[in-house]
Amino acid sequence: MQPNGHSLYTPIPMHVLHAYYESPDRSLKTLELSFDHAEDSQAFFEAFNPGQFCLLSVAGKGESALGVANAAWEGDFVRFTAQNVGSVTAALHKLNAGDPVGMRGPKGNGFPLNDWKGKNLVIIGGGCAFSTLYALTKHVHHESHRDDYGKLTLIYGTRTSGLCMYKHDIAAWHEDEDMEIHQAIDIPEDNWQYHVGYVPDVVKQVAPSPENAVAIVCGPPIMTKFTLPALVDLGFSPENIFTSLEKRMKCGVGKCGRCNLGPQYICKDGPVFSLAELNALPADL
Amino acid sequence: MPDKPKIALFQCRWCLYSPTDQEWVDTKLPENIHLTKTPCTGRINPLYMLNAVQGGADGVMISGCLPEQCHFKTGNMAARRQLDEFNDFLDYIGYDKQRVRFVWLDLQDRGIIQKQLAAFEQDLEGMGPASNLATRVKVAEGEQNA
Amino acid sequence: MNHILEKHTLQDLLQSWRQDYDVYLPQKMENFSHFMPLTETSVLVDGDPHNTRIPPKALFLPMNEALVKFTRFGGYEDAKHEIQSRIVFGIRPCDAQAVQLLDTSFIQEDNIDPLWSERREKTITIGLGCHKPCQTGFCTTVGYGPFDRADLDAMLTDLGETYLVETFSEAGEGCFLGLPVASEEIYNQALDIQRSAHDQMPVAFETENLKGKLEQNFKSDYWDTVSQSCLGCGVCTFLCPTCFCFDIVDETQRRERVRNWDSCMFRTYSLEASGHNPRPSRVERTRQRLSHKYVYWLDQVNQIGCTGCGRCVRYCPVGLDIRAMLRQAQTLPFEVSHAA
Amino acid sequence: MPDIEAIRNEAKRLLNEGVVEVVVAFKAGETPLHPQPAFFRSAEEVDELLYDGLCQNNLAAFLTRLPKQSKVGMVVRGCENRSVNALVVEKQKSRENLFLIGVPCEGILDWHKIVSEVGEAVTAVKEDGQNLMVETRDGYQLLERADFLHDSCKRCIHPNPMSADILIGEPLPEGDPNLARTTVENFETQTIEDRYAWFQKEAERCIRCYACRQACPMCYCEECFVDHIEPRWTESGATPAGMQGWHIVRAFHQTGRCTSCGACERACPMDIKMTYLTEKLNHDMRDKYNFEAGLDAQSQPPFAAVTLDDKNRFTVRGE
Repeated sequence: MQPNGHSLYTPIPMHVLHAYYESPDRSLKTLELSFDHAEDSQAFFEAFNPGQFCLLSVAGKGESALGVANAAWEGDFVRFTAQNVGSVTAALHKLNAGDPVGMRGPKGNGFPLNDWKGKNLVIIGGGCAFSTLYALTKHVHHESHRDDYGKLTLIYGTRTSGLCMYKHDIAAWHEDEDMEIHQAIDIPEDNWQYHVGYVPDVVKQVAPSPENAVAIVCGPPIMTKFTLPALVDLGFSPENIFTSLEKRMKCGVGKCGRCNLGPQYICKDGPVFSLAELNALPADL
Repeated sequence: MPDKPKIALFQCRWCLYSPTDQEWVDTKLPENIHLTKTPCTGRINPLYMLNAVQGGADGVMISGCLPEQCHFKTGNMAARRQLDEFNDFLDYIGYDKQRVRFVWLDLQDRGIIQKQLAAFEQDLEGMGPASNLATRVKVAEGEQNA
Repeated sequence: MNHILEKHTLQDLLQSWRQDYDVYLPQKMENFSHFMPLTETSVLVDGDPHNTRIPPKALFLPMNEALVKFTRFGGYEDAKHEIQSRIVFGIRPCDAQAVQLLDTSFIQEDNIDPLWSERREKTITIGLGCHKPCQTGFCTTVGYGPFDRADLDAMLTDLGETYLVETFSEAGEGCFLGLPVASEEIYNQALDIQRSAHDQMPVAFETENLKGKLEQNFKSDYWDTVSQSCLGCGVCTFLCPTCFCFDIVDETQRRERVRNWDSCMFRTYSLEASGHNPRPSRVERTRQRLSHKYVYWLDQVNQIGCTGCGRCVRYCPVGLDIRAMLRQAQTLPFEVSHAA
Repeated sequence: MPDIEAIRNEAKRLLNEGVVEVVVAFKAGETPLHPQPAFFRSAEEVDELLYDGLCQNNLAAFLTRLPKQSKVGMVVRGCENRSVNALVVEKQKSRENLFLIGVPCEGILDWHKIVSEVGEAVTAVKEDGQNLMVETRDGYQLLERADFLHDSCKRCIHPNPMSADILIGEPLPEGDPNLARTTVENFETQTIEDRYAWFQKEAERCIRCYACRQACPMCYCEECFVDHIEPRWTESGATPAGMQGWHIVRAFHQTGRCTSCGACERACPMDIKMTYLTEKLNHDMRDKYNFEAGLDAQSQPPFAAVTLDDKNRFTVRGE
């Protein structure tokens, strides 16, 4: 049962508040959704923790798991950024402000923020998987939480400068002295003033200090695969490296079986795992 | 008045050039006829036919260009082989052959499609509604409006 | 309480239950038995050494059922299902055990599948022990048995002309009210039958260290060997009483979101929208299937997720036999130090 | 029964001489009723090779699962040889990369029938000409082999491999084509309602495990029509529309390609009859286009070609 008394599988009704493209090639679209019922909103924010995901549903097309890309303090809405890859995300891309959409969530464990208190955070993101890290950064960076954490380092790589998401905030963070931000693109471009290269290389170059720090990695599998060893080389212990995983999901509540990684279900026990936990699980990704 | 038979009409758009026919198809098509315009009869996958049959069509009409007049050279001939066999096959498992009709039209054939549809409708009325293979669960009318 | 049920009165008893319950019992369908609702003319398949071909999980998790209905203006509502009080009669102990195992997945604290749990609550299960265990079953090997009571409400033991009825719950007792109480002698006779059935079952493979061996050899050639003649169909998983995977699909024309049984042996099961598939071939899929049953279930609830019903063995189109596969797994290298 | 030793020797020779990388055949399964398809990659393993009437799979189904360029040896019966030919026609495998060890087939035994006759505790099955000696825990039983043949094998027309590289055993007489014909024609004499009732009854047992598809050598599509999400061609679950849609389209996709091996029916865990569907299509292909799939490795299936003079129900301007 969900807090609103509906079955586990019934989405809560939402409407699109804002819908806009993140990238000039229109492959990334951000949807900001508002709740139809205030009690749904309350239940959502009571349970919400950055790093969690929701299942967005378009009637007749299906459901798709997307990471929540906003912090609770931002207001009474939920933000998602979808890349146009499959049939559901294609349908999501067709939505405009005012259109109805269903949502189930928040699902999953989210980032263990309480355990990270007092530590330096190294946030490493790649491509459109940056969305939950954006939520995390927003959360941590907010004045009411900022004092709980130490130094904030952000490394964000995309294929091109256009594919960089949340450009206004990223630009603001570049100005912000409170935060160290390293942005990278894969292919050199004119007028690009930051790093050029793949994220694992940028991580090696930046070499964040493992001293009292946790690293959070979220990106495409190939990036994660090379970034995790790079961090281990820098001296991060596996307990202090976190990553968020993704697999095909249907139910989102650990029943339909397909997102398992060994005995753990990514939808229910994940999606955030530490490298130490991952090392103990079979490599079934 | 009993419902008129539901007809699924698959029509190659290359042989609907006669303006009167086009106008009739676009504006005056009776409600019991569900038209699907296809780029060629060769584009009609047997699955389209199955979809119509399972969805409760009392009859299926397929109309395309005359032999050797296909815009894509042999699309209509390929369709002929497949759909004819599919029709036989559906008949074998319970969907009457007579409920499927194939017509070839010329670009100049004005009004033929209307005449054919009328004749087909009459024949179908004689046969009564098709129940075999119409298995797809339909949302009840009332429920849809709720 | 133990009762005696004369076989010739069984039909009357079943019919009497129909007043208050929907009664399901294995009946003949083509040349196998299948759980179907009882009618006036239904006959229990007697003497079929086999289990029903489709496991009784289908009574609790139907092959296809609606979860959500789409309403007109882009809204969603729970699909309504009328769930009647039911008696499932003649469920075999392995299947009953399997249903109980599935509870651990469907009924978790604050994460309860509403349809499964409602069906479970409203169902009285009456088991029928296997006095002549089937050839392909291996329930004793995996720690269960031909007369395991699991969470059955009552269980029958075939004594020839009569059944001994053991009731384990109030609901079970309620079904057999008024039947004569079995004497100590008859009860002992039944126990003998139960014991001898248990002893008849050979040990199909050793389970000691099996979990560790499968775990440690996650990247072994073993999986290539055992999966190479696999066709990649869903027979083993669909007929498995403990396989519960399902797919959620939108049926546009029915304006419903439905769930269908799904199988880890299918390509599309884990295929992601990007085109990446974590389990791209039958090797990984076979590994997932075996590991789930013999490793992951143990990690999750400390029970083997296979009740040894033998359906996958019997109906595999290529004669792949899980018993042989696991016997072969026992020959894999194993380091004890890792197990700790 | 062909000489198993001769098959083994040939397989050994192929592997030893490096003619092929792998020999696809059968080996003994856990029980005598269920031999398993097996892949022999070295001559030592070949001693396990087995061939008997209970080998129920169509080995050609594994052809498209092996690397396309690999050199494959295969023990083939008549139906498997036809399937191989049909796959060669569809360019799924080049004939040069294949070495076929042909075995004339006396028909595949239906283990369901044996089990329902003698019970499950079968310890050995011996075939001797027309006799079948089934050994159970309780003793022996002598059965008539012909009574236990699989239905599709009873009406088999071509039991001999037609294009094998080597034939082991004496060719058997060809089957009677009328038998296959009469199966279809008998079904067609029923009323349309009876035909639908039969189809409905068979299809409604389907659990959509797709064993029929996976067992079929011709079902090699990377993505089957039922796996499509957009468009979703048919209902996805075990609903009447879904089950019937699956059976209709699965069969229809075999038009002019089905080699009547019956592997689909043997693989079905729910004992659904389905060869009556493909037989109808094969029958029509024979009647209309004089075509039988897999008789040689060149002829294209009828749906791959068009002619102007097809006989059919298309009417010009409705006349």
